[in-house]
Parts: sequence; C-alpha cells; structure tokens
Amino acid sequence: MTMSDDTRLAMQGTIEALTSGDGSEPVVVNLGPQHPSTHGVFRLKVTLDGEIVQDAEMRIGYLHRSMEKLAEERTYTQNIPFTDRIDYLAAMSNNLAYCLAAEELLGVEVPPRANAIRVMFAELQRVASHAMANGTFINDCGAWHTPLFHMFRDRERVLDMFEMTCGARLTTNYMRIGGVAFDLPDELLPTLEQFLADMPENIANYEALLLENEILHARARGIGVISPEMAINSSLSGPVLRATGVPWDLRKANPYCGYEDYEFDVPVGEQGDCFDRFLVRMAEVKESLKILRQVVDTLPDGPWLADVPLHARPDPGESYARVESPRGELGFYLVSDGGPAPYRFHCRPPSLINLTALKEMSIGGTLADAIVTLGSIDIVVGEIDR
Amino acid sequence: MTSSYDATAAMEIVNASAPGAACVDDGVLFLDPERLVEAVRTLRDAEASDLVFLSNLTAVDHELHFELVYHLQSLDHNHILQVKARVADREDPSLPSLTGVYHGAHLQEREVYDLFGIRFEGHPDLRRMFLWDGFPGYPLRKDFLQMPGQVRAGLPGFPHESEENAWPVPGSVPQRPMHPNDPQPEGELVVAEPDGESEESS
Amino acid sequence: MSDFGFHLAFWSLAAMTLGGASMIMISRNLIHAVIWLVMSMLGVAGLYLTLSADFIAVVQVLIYVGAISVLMLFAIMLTPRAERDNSQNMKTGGPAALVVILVMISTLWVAIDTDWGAVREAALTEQARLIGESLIKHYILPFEIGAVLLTAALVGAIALARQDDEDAAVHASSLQAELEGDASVDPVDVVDPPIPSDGEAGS
Amino acid sequence: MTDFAGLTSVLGSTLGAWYDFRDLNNLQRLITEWIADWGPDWLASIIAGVLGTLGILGVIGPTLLILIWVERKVIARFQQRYGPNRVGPKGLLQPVADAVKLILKEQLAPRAADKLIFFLPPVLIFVPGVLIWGVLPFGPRMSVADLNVGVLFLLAVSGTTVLVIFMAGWSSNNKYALFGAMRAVAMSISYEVPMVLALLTLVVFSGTMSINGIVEWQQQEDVIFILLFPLSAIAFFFAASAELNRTPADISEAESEIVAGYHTEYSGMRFGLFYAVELGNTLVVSAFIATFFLGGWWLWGLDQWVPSWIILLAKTGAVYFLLIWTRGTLPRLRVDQLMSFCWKALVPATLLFVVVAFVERTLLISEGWDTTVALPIMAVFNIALTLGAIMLFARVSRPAALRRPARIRMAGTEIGGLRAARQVASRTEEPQFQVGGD
Repeated sequence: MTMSDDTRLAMQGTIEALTSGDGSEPVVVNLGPQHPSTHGVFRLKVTLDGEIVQDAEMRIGYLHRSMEKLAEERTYTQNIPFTDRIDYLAAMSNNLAYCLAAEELLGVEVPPRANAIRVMFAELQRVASHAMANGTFINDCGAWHTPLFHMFRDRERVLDMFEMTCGARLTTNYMRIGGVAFDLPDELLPTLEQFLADMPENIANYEALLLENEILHARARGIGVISPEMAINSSLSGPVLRATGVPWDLRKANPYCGYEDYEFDVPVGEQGDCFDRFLVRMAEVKESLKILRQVVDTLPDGPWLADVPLHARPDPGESYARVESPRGELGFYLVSDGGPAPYRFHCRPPSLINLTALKEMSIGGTLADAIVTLGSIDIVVGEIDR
Repeated sequence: MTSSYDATAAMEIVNASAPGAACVDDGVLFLDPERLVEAVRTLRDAEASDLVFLSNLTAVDHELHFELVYHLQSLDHNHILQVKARVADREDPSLPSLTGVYHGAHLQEREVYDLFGIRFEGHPDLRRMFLWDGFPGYPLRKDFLQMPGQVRAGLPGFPHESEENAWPVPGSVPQRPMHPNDPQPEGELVVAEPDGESEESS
Repeated sequence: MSDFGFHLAFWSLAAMTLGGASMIMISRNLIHAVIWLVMSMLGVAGLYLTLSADFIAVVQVLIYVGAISVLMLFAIMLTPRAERDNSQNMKTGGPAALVVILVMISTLWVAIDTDWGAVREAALTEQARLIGESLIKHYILPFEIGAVLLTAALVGAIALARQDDEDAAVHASSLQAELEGDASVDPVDVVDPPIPSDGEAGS
Repeated sequence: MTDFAGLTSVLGSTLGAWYDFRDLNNLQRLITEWIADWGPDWLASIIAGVLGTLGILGVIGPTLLILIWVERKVIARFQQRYGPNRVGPKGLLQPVADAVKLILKEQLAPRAADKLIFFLPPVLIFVPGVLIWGVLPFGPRMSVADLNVGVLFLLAVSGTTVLVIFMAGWSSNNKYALFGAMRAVAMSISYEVPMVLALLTLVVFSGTMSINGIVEWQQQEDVIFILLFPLSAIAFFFAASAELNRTPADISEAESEIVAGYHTEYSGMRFGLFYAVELGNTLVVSAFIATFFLGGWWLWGLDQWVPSWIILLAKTGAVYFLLIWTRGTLPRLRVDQLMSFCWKALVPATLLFVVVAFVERTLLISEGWDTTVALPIMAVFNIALTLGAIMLFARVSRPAALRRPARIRMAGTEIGGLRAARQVASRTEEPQFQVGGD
C-alpha cells in the first residue's frame, strides 16, 4: 500500500486545513510583479481563503536603482535629474523637495518669481498626478478605461505645458537650486488660462459620471478602512491620511515657496475608506486650480534663478525639507560633509510609507477589495524602490 | 509654519521618566540606544511634546559609528524634533525597534536594515526589502565595494578642480561626541587612512 | 427519415454513450471522468432525439450537462485534494463490481425480455404541454411528493455540509492514521521551510 | 394609396420565389426540393442543415470582424479617442490584421497543464456559440430549426458553455485561471435562474415555448414584451450580460484582479477563438433580447416591406450598442455583490413577474378579457410594478456602508492631528460635498 508523494502531500495539506478550524486550504496568489493592477513592478502575495484575504505581504525591490548611493557620487546639481526618476508621475514635486533641501543646506534665497513658478508647476503636477491616480483607481474598480482616458486628457494638457516650458514631459528636471531652469515661455500663460477655463466643466463631467455611481459606491465605500489614530501611527500622509479626517497638509502646516500667500483649503474625508481617498483627490484638484488661478494673477516679475555657484560646497551640516507631493509627505534628508557631493542623500518616500498599513487595510476583505485598496493608496513603484 | 521643537525641553521630558536616557549636544537630542523605545514612547505620549507622527527614519554611516536619525512630528502642536541615536558596532550593529511605538517605522526600519545592515531588535518582520536574501554587503555603508588601495566610491572633487579639494579625509566628517551611555566599541576601530597604508576598517 | 440515416445516428450516438461511459471507468482523474460523463450524457440526449422525444432530449442537456455535471465538478473542487482522484487502493472494489454486474444483468434481462412494439404513429408534437398537463393533472401527488423530497434533501445537504470542528478533528485524525499507516516512506513535511534569516548575509 | 396597393401585389406575386430576399429560406428550400427530387430524403435534410449552418457561419464570421471594429470605434468615442484608424479605410481592416497576428503567434501551453483538456476548450466553446444561432428566427420561416421547445434549447445549449469554461480554467493549472473558472461557474449557475424565470414569464404569458411562437404572439397582439414585462427584460439583459462576462459583471475575467481569468494561459489563435466566441455570444444574446422583448423580426407591419432579417439585425444592433455602452461606462461589481444581487434581487423580482404573468394570462384566457383593452392596462400596471420593485430593492438592499453619505469637509484654519480632526468633524456647517446616502 504505497501512496504517491503527491497524495501524501495533499493529505498533509488536508489535515492541516481540517485542524486549522475552517476546513479549507488557503491559496497563495501572487499579484505581480507583472500584473495589470499593480501600477508597476510591485508584487503582492495574498493568501486567500476562497476570495477572502487572510494575509497580504508585499515584495518590492524590482525597480531598486540604489539612487541614494548613486547620489553620493554626484554634485548637488547633478542629483536633480535623479529626483525626477524617483516619482516619475510627480517629477516636479520631487525636484522641488530636493531643491528645497539643498537650498536649506546652502542657505540660498530664492527669488519671488521662481517661487511662484515653482508653486505653479507643483500644482499642475498635482492635477496631473491626481488625474492619473483617480483614473487608475476607477480602472482597478473594474471600469473599462473610460474615466481613465478622460482624465488622461487633462493630464496630457498639463504635460504639454511641461513640454513647452522645459522640453520634457515626464522627467522634467526643471527646478534648480535657487530657482527654476528657464523662465516661462510666452505661450505658456495663454495655454494655462485656457486649461483653467476648461477644467471646471471637465471636473463637473467626472463628478456627474462617478460621484453618484452606485457600483462605484458599492465597490469603494467601507473598503480599506483605516482609523485616523492608526493612520497617524502608521505615518501615512497625503490623501490617504486626509481621507481619515486628519487635516494635515504641509502646504498649510509648513508653507514653502510662499504657499501662505495663496488662498486654498484642505479637503478631508470622514471614514478613511477608498471612496474618501478618491473624493479627497477630486476635491484637491479643485483646490489646486484655485491656487493656479491666484498664481497666474499675481505672478511677479524678476529673476527666476538665484545666483548659485554650480560648484557649490555647502558647509558641513544637514537639512530635512518636506513638501506635500501628490502622494503625501515627500522629504529629502541631506547630510553634507563640506564636499561637492552629499555625504548622505535620503528620500522619505510617501508611496512606500503609505503601504505600511496595506496589510491591515486588506485583510478580511476580498481579493477584489485588496486591489481597490492598493489602487486607492496610489503608489509609484519608482518611489517605493528608488 | 512648523517649528523645531526645543531639544532641551524634549530632553527634560525624557529624563523625567528615564533619567539619563537623553542628552543634548549642539542643539540635537541624542537618545540612549538601550532605552530608545522607552524614551520615544515618552516623547510620543507627553502632552507637551505630542510627537505622534514618525515623519522619517533613516541612518547615516559616519564610518566610526552609525547615526540613526528620527524626525518626529507633532501634528497638533505643529513642531518637529530631530532625534538621533548612535551605534558604534560595525560588525553587528543593532538597535531596539520602534515598531512598537510607531507602526510607521515598520518599512523604514526594514529599509535601513537592508541597506545598512543595522538590526532592529523586536522588529516583527525584519527581512531584506529591496535586495534579495544573501546579497553581499550593505550598499549604503561607506565601505561598500571598497577597492584595494583605498579607491572608494564617492566624488573627490569637481571636475578640473585642483588637488587640494580632493575627497575629505575620513574622520574630518563632523563627529559629535558619542553619548556617554552608548556602548563603546570593543578594541580600537581602525579607520582607513587616505595614504592607503593601513588596513580597512571592517 | 429513412432507415440509413436513423441507423447512422443511432450507432454513432450509442458508441458515444458507451465510449464515454467506459472512459469514466478507465480514467483515474476525477475531473476527466466528469468530462467523459458529459460526453456520455450528450449521447443519451442524442438517442432521445432519434426517438423524436425532443423535449426530453433538451431537458437532458439542460439538467445533466448544464447543471448536474457542474454540480459534480463543484463537489470535486470542494473535496480536499487527497480524496479527489480515484484511489489506488480500492478496498470496496470487489463488492462494487459485483453489484454493478448484477444490476447490468438484470437491466439486460429486462431489455431483452420486453416486447418492444414499435409505434408506427407520428411523434407527438406538443410534448412539453402534454408532460406538463399530465404532471399537474394526473400525477399531482407524486409530483408534489417529489418536490418536498428534493427540498428536504436540499436542507439535509446544507446541514451535512456545515461540518463543525469536532467532525473536522475526527476526520483529520483518521486521515493522519491512514498516513501513518503508510509506512513505506517517512511522512513528508509540507510545512514551508522557515525563511532563512539573512542577518548573517553580507559583510 | 393605389400605388402602394400595386406595389403590394407585385411583392405578393414574388412571395416564395427564390429571389424574394425577404425570406432567405426560399433559396434553401429550392435547393432541398431539387435534391429531394432525385436523392433520398435524409440527404435532403442533411443538406438543408448544412446549408443553414454554412449560411450562419458565413454571416457571423465577417460580422464578428466588423463587430470588433464597431466595438472598438464606439468605445473609443466614449473615451475621446479615435480608435483603430490605420489599417485599411477607417481602420476597417484592423480586426483582420489582429486575426492574422493571432494566427501567426506561437501557441503556448503550460508544462503542468492537463494537455487534452487544455486543447479542447477553444474548439468546444464554438459549439454552443454556433448551435444557438440555429434556433434564432430571422423571419417567419427563417430559422435553421424551429423547435417547439426552442426556449429550452436555448437555455440548455447556453448552459453548456460554463462546462467548457471550467475545463479551460481548470486544465491551465494556473491560479488566476482557476479563480476565473470557479467564478464563471458560480456566476453562471446563479444567473441561469433569473434568466430562466424571465423567459418563463414570456412562455407563461404567450403560451408557447417556440421562439418563433413568441415573436408571432407579439405580432398578433401588436405589442412588444418589453412594454408588458419590463422587469423581466431588465433582468434578462443583466443576467445575459453576466453570462457573457461583460462589465459590470465580468468577474470571471476581471482584468485588474485575475489578469484574464479562465483564458489567462491561452495564447495565439486559441485566445483568439475565446475572444471571437465571446463577441459572437454577445451578438447572439443581443439578437435574442431583440427577439424576446423587442418583437424580433416584426415591426408593426414594416416587415412586409423590408426583409425581416434586416429588421432583426437593426434591433440587434440597438441592443448591442446598449451592451457596449454599459461596458464602457460602468465599473465592475464584486463577486459577492454580484451573487447577492442575483439571489436577493433578480430572482425574487423575476419570480414575482412569473406570478403576475400567470394571473394576467388567466384573466385573459379564463375571464375572456378583450386583449386590445386589457393589454395596455396590464402594461401600465406592470411598468408601475417594475418601478416600485426597483425602488423597493434600492431602499431595502443597500448595504449599511452605503447608507451614510460620503462627506468631504474643508479643514479651513484647522490644521493638525487628531484634535484638529475632531474639530473639523464636529462642524455643523454643510460639508463641501456630500454624495450617496439614502
């Protein structure tokens, strides 16, 4: 009486399943690293009991480029293009955060026009990034690309504006230590005006399509809930934190680049679920448009780049500058030893840290819920792995 | 505007419950690694400091020691405090994990473990994160991939610059005195000298 | 329809039915067996068609192919993998074969013994209506009893399927005993090996 | 008017001639009668079946290629894109190019796949897809087989698809495929129930199980069933789109969850076959919805002038457009939501309408009500009942999470942590926006 090894293994599994109490064998399913809903090379290992997620473990590092090490061998200016590649969907915000940190280290004063241009592009970047985030989120909910393509249209116009200003659409490399690389081209402001004029109607269209959609409500409400206490303790930031009701926005809390001069509001959610995150992003786009309007109206004249030596050697010391990137609190921690390159270059990646609570959010839901939750956190793998 | 929380005030809060666990040097709060968890929990729970949000956690390799840098943020008081702790042991650096105090330290400590090789005692899931298991070495250490003859990664100076601006000598990095309670490294730590005569440090 | 067409249809359908049935016996894989069963049932449905019983044929496909086989597949998928495939150690094989042979002999006897008077009338056209009417009018009591019986079976199946922990423990221990009784090889440890701690790795 | 009468007489004189394209059956009858003159009758019936099948295959093959183009163009319109516009005029040859590409691609099979069962499904799935066309009446006498149990045949044949899907998913030895297959099976046997009940309403009310009989009943009574039983039509539409794996019910090949579901492991033309059958099934289901609920080939006398099959195709196109529209607009439901929607909403609702149909039928037959008066009254009553049922369902079955509205408030000057959060949340003023809720 001999059993095959397969039979023996299977029997062992059955015994384990029976003694574990629920009488069924869990299935481990790999989502990624190449999977339509993982937004990059991100791998999520979920253990499923039927469709219910029992455990979710993420495996990352597929896009690790060791930027923090590379940056230690390049001068402060040479490091700016790296920051584009960290979060390639919000390159402007990354440029900005790094330049702020470097300026703090070098003690550079930024001219007012540069500050206004920086705010303009940071907010345009937020509009583009949130368009991408919300579009892919609806896609993760199972829509057949329609909202995504509509939102891509807006993003496309923003990227066109980036292109006419600095020649690049995605990895812009536009900010410089002490200002921005180029002044605004003549055709930018009319394009921006047209964009600002068109956006309210577009947003109204999205809201008509999505906000009262019963299926979207059924898919996103009460899913991936996290309490404000847990969110703060898990260092979540950005729309994920604000959706729980915590009004924490670095543009208000720690204004940089003259954000204190602009009137805008911080939308917060109530229940901390996926739908609130979606709504917060929708509302933030409107606030960004408000800021853009004010920037265009009050754009000062003058130089757009402070006089910073290209071969700058900051004094030994350290700096930690943070901005509110579309994904949350994006910080750069630089240590200088007086040399031409940073002694230590560290990026505080909101995408990575927002994933801390992914396991807690997805356990107990279904596989489909886990994917919606992942979509609502809005990760960029370049920033997770760096 | 986020203000910097006064390090001295923080030191007093910590030392009130755990005497000697904190000291201030040059405006920076240093914590005793042995009592790090207790001290940080005190800072988090005290009404005056209220540092509930772990904004950033990273490490810096200062060659003689590792410096752990924590940026703690109070959301309601809107102030931020930079806290540091030092580990001198290069062979097997270890530090208590903050995951019990801040859940947000979970992935950041894994990252530091992965890239610096600093173990965090009490971390529930301390594995390499970006690099695969068995990857040789810890890339963000300064001596990673150090070549014979002391050729090392780094930028000695700007291109076309004179010799005098070469890479600063190790040890000229600003070194703050270690905390008196820090465990002292056993034996003498040999530091790489620029002339390429002595042995490597580890 | 002439005799040739009829014979062609009959013999090919009969071959399909019996071939499928014998493949069920041969295949070790239970899922394969269900697929062969479906083929056999489709053959039976075809045979009904040759008898001009199109209502019965369609119902055969609807219920046996569309529903019963899917139900069987579900049952197989819900069974733990160890008990899924045709076991190699058939303890009850002998008695089962005996019972099957007896049933087959008696069926054949009935089939040969019966005087199959061929009906020369045209086939009924409105079979569905006739069957429905006779079920509702003449055979209402058996029909209803059947319905109640099926409902009871449904409830019973649910009650049986809700296996509580004690049953699971008993089941597990019996499986364990069977596994330990199999002394040919040492029990395989299926617990995943612990992830090696990599603290030692590297410099 | 006289001209019209003349035209009618001209058309009437050609009725039944082979060149009368209002009924393509005439052509086939001509051929079979010719064969019957010299050959055995079984040959004639076989030839008739082969001709019908060839006709159907010859029509649906090119139609599928055009449909792929149509669907992509329409979806592109929804999404503010151009859609295919490079290959051939207006991109019309794009599906051909795709098909050629799929045929030329390597066909992979996983090493651990159950080879025989893995290779069969792409072929087998064609069988029900083509068989269903056989009972579709394109005109009064225009169907390959006008069965008197046509409705049952339709359900039986379409029910076998699920078996093939299961074979595909199981034999791939891939977890995504298995999940897809299990979801497809669970969903299919669930949605079969409201589908059957919705059709039972029509069968009970019209008193026939022949599909052509149902169309002829609608023609006789001058009414289409969507007016009489709107809820059955909606339920049938939704159940059919669930069986077709189309959004909002495409859980068995949910792209964002389980990659491609049961056909994840199929490549090349094997995938192409699945894809083609899916489109073909969509078309045939649209045709059946048009037949059952929109009057099929009949359109208030227009079928005297226009070939009936053109009328049917036009109605089919309208339903097909509706299916594309829902696909392009709606997100996907979750598995459990889809199941509970079936069992808690569609099944009771369709069951209610079976009872309603039974009562109304009894009133018409036993009480001898005049149909010209009674049918409009019943239609109004049934439409009101449908609206009531939908509203009742919307109120009763809403999950608790959806009853609270989602609110977005503005923080204003309150910036901070938990304390600020509590202050923002306790504000009494109107939130910035509020969506959902009862």
